[in-house]
Amino acid sequence: MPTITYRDALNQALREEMQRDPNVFLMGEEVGLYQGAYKVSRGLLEEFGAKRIVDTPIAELGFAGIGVGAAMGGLRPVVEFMTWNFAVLALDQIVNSAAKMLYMSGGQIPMPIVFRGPNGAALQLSSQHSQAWESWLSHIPGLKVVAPATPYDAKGLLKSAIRDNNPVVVLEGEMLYNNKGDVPEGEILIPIGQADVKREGSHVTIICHSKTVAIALKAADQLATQDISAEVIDLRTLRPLDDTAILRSVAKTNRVVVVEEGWPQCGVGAQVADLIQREAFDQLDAPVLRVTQADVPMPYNKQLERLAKPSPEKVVAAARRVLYLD
Amino acid sequence: MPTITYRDALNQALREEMQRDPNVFLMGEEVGLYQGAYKVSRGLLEEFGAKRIVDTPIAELGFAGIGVGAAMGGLRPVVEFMTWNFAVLALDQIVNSAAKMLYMSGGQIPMPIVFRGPNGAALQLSSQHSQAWESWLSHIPGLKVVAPATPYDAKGLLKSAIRDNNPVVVLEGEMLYNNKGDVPEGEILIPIGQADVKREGSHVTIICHSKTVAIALKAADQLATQDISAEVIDLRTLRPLDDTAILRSVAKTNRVVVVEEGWPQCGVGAQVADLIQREAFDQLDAPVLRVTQADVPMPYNKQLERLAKPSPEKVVAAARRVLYLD
Amino acid sequence: MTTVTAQPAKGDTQAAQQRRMLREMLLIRRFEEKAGEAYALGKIGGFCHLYIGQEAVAVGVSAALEPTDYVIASYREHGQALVRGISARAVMAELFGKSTGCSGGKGGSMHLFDVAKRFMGGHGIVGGHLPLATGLAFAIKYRGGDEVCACFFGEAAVNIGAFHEALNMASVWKLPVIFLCENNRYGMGTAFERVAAVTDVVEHACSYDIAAEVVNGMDVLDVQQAMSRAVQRARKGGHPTLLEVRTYRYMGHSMSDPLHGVYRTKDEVEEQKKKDPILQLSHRLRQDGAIDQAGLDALEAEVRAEVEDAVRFADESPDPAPEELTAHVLAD
Amino acid sequence: MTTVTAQPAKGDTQAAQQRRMLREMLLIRRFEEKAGEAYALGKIGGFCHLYIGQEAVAVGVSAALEPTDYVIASYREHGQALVRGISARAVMAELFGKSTGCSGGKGGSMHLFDVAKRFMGGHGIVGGHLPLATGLAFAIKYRGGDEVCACFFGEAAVNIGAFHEALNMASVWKLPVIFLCENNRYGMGTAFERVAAVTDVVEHACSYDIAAEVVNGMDVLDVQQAMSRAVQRARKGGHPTLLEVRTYRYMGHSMSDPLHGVYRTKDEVEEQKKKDPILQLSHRLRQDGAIDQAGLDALEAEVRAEVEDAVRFADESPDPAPEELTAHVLAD
Ligand SMILES: Cc1ncc(C[n+]2csc(CCOP(=O)(O)OP(=O)(O)O)c2C)c(N)n1
Ligand SMILES: Cc1ncc(C[n+]2csc(CCOP(=O)(O)OP(=O)(O)O)c2C)c(N)n1
Ligand SMILES: [Mg+2]
Ligand SMILES: [Mg+2]
Repeated sequence: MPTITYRDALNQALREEMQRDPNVFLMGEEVGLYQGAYKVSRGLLEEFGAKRIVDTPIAELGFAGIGVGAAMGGLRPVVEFMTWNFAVLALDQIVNSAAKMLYMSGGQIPMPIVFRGPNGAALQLSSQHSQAWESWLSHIPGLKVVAPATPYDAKGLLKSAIRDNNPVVVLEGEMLYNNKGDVPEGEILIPIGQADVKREGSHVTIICHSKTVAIALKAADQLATQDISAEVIDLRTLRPLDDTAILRSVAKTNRVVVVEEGWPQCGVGAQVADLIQREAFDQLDAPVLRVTQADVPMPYNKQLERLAKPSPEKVVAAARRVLYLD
Repeated sequence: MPTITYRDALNQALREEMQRDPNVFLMGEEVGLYQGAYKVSRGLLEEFGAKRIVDTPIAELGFAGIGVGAAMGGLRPVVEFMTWNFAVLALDQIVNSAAKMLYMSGGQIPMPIVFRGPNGAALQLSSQHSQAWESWLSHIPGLKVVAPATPYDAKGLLKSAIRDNNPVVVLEGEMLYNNKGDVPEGEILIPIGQADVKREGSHVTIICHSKTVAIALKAADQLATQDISAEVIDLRTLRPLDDTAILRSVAKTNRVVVVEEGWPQCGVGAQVADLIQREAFDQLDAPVLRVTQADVPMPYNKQLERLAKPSPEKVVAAARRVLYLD
Repeated sequence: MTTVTAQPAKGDTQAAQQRRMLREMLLIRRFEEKAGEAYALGKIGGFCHLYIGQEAVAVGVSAALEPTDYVIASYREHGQALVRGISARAVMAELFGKSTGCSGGKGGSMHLFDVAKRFMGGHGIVGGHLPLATGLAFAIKYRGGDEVCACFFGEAAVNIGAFHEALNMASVWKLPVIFLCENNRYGMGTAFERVAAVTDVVEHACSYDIAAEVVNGMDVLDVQQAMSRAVQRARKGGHPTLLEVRTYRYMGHSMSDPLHGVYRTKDEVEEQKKKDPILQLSHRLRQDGAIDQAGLDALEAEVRAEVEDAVRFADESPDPAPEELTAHVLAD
Repeated sequence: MTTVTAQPAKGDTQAAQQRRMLREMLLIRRFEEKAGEAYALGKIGGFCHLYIGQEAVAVGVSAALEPTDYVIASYREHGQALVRGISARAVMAELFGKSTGCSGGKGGSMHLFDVAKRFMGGHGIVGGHLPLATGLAFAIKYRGGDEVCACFFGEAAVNIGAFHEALNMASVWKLPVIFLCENNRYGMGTAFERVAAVTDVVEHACSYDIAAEVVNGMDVLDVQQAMSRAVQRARKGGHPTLLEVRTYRYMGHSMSDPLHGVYRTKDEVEEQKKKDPILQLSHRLRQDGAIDQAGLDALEAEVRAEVEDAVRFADESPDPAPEELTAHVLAD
């Protein structure tokens, strides 16, 4: 099975879907001539030409809206944000136009559009360039939100996103693009809305997504050396949440830690904790604990940034607490 | 004690603070000549002149940023959004400039600015004009967020917000402006960060804020007729949450319903449920239940809108469920 | 019930076409008056922005369009919807929030849609639909089509960023979109000159190297002609145009707002009404002998009947079923 | 360590002032070169956007300002920070993320701040600080002050909405702000003409009725003079100005990006370097007899020592204490 990077997995997904459907096109800053700020679109301009690989000005609100308009006109746009930090400027179009169009038109206008780009912190990009937006985006009915952690999931989810008739937000990660993983040749389509057990375990469930999957897996390794068997559930899709998969694991372990890159208040973990206490109240042997970014804007200094981010150590500590070991 | 409207309470707060401090000014669409889209600023142009009551173009991103810049320059701006629905265009300035400025400048630039306006649904304003933004806004470190429900709280919290040296979001409500309540003459300052017991009770706690306080109180009335004693906790401030007040009531009732105007996923109620299960795990006799807007864009039709919104009936039903009566 | 057709039938005489335009303007006027009444009776809720005074703009623009062309507008879009051929019944029923409305009762006054008529909405965030219009034009060009997209918005939208981002990209990519700025001088209670450094909206065309014209929006023929030129540029070469159509709204900003007040005088409103587009056209047609009083009366009666029928229809139509609450959040 | 002062001392001769400007440009150049080295060594992290090639802009602008005037800039702001009098030590320490940095190590390269020097940041969202600049000017006018605010940004920001909203309000309210567009032809790897319908940035001034000039950004004296005129307009009458300063960046967009590549040729870069602002000014000063080779060598040595001292200082400075993580989220 070929081992490729997360970047190349996304690139394959884009290429295959563009080959398959002439209505799919990619637009965003630097996606064409420059081959993508993070090279996700490498080679696509050469293959598909400037009609379908569209370099935009720096105008997130405008080009996101143009994407939505193009979808209203029957195309299937993939809108790349150089990073989701800049997409804050486009939220009106994502929320008020894309997510609400089908509903407020009484079902007349489907919205087959993908908004994608790296989300969350990379390394030392400081306060304005390190924000994790999944809590905001997954709050919105009318959107679907996926956050793949591996090359395989990235390819399968991006392909499904492009074929979906709804607006799908794809949260990638600068720190994920170089990660390698096995990706079988041929068609991969991962259904949106399905979590994935990234590691089986029996004592405690660690729920994670995107970059925090690697953190959870490292924590599980460390816990294993302490004879603690952790199950790692990768949500993969943040909207709609895979309640069933979450509850299945809770039923097995009765103890949960949720880890995410974003800030704590009203985060994804809050929703997961709410779900679990509501639907599995009697199965919980301990409160659900959460590991999040510190509740501060991201500092530039490397040491402070490390303190601010979730880490395997923090997850291990939380896991031990839900096991009443500390 | 004088009985005045929520609108007039806000108007008094603005007037008193502007009289008190010449650096306080108000800017926004229609705040001056038109006396405010919802007349909150009635009479202020006449009293303070066009220098301090500034009518802006329709340019939410721009004038919010100008407010932030003015705060950097030592003023204390009050930025009115005609409604928070339009503030989605200004989120970059609220989140990336206002909330992060003090931190990323290493503590050099305080940000004494208020962003205020009506939030959430009114009546039949349809999908794009009915959004409740408290979950998004309270997610952000560096902001404070208040959502007063009564004229008294509106006056006291807006005055505190204007005097605060941090960016404070004030969430008002079109459906609240006409509500009347007792507001004593003279200085009222309600500390930001303090919830308020709007009704004492012993069987179940209903946690609410803003427009849902009236819903909770009606539900409590209905529950009283069924011999159920409900305590109504008005959060008033959504960031920082008054964990102590919440936990105090949980310790008393052991059962909780959280009601909010916004959508369910990653809502304020998710955070409250997470807090309670985490900090009061052993005190809970039932899972925390939530009443929220239906997970759909707001429909225009009156009947559908009614179905979409939280209501006393829905709160009563949830309260009976946490009491295992249904 | 006959529905208004936006297009001059082939081989139509000029007089017949102008009579049709008169009928369309009259229909909008009477429709809006009824909508105002229905609002006062509580049959319409929410915000309701009437088009009275501005009828010549929608009618003149539409007369220059083909049925396959896209139209998109702001929340002040009843007139545009009607003139594009959505029936008065379907529009009125939408205002009433009924299941027979053109958006199934879920959109309301600000969100009228009819994809079959290529009427792409009613949008509520000022400036927000200008990028959508540009995107529709992008789709046209992408598919190699020869349609155009007409985008109506108020002058106050010129002050918001989306206007500029959209115009720039429309020009860089040579997209067949016509930006129709309905300059009625006021955004709510704010006169444009109080909030815009340059009050001639057309000036902005220079920054984007796109064609532009100032148009007399009280004269439907002027609008039609300018629009025809713009459509030609767009259809042939994919050249966008900015038309500044000078018009005037007679009513308050929405049904919740006063007719006049501090921001404009009653006299000003009355003065403007003298240039009424319907009066002007009927006067001209009478002078040209293209219509007589009896013809006018018949038109009036016909239009009134159509609007009354629409109200009756809306009144009698059912609300959407409760299941509609959760339908259409996501497509399959 | 002497710090660079941005202001010509009163009674300064013209030659002395120009020597000072030469020194400032040289300081920026050497500082940036060292920053590039430190980045390669991993001592600086994140994004780091060098100013090499554009030095004349910051220096010429600053020479026309008073110490009480505000300066605000994008993420490409090391030069502006230095020339406004933040010590090379404090800037380098900030790039190193140290507690002695001008933002306490929490801001980094993109977020340099020094309120005492009225240097109001380093901002990372393209276009985002133009409203902030306008707001600073609003505060000046509100207080009745006679300061001005100088706002640096790249040409690519002209395509984003915030630019337009800010210019419009600055003009409507007559605010003392000078918009300094550093047109270095590229936004990352995108040539301006590929994404802007009109490539003369000054054209936008017409839409907002504000003064404008095109300035040769490779000539520090040209910059200074144009800026002096703009400052005068702003200080006296609160008139905003848009200066389009044509300049060129020699390095890649940031330290993570290539110097050239598909988007521009090596030849183009080399051609531009022939107009180097430092070369030009030192040549002129030599011709005028205002400096000789020995003087130049001394300047070079002085500046190199200053930069090396800054690196040493930054290197030896401590990281912020762990408690800093949660400090300054909220003010008291
Ligand atoms: C971004 C945004 N801000 C504010 C509003 C509230 N609002 C609705 S219409 C309007 C005035 C718009 O005026 P104009 O664009 O001239 O159109 P007109 O109503 O005159 O047709 C305002 C302020 C809004 N809908 N969207
Ligand atoms: C809103 C936004 N979109 C995208 C980016 C990513 N980005 C950073 S700098 C840049 C190019 C800016 O070019 P220009 O304004 O010409 O300034 P220069 O870098 O040439 O000084 C881009 C696309 C950003 N920071 N903000
Ligand atoms: Mg108008
Ligand atoms: Mg540039």
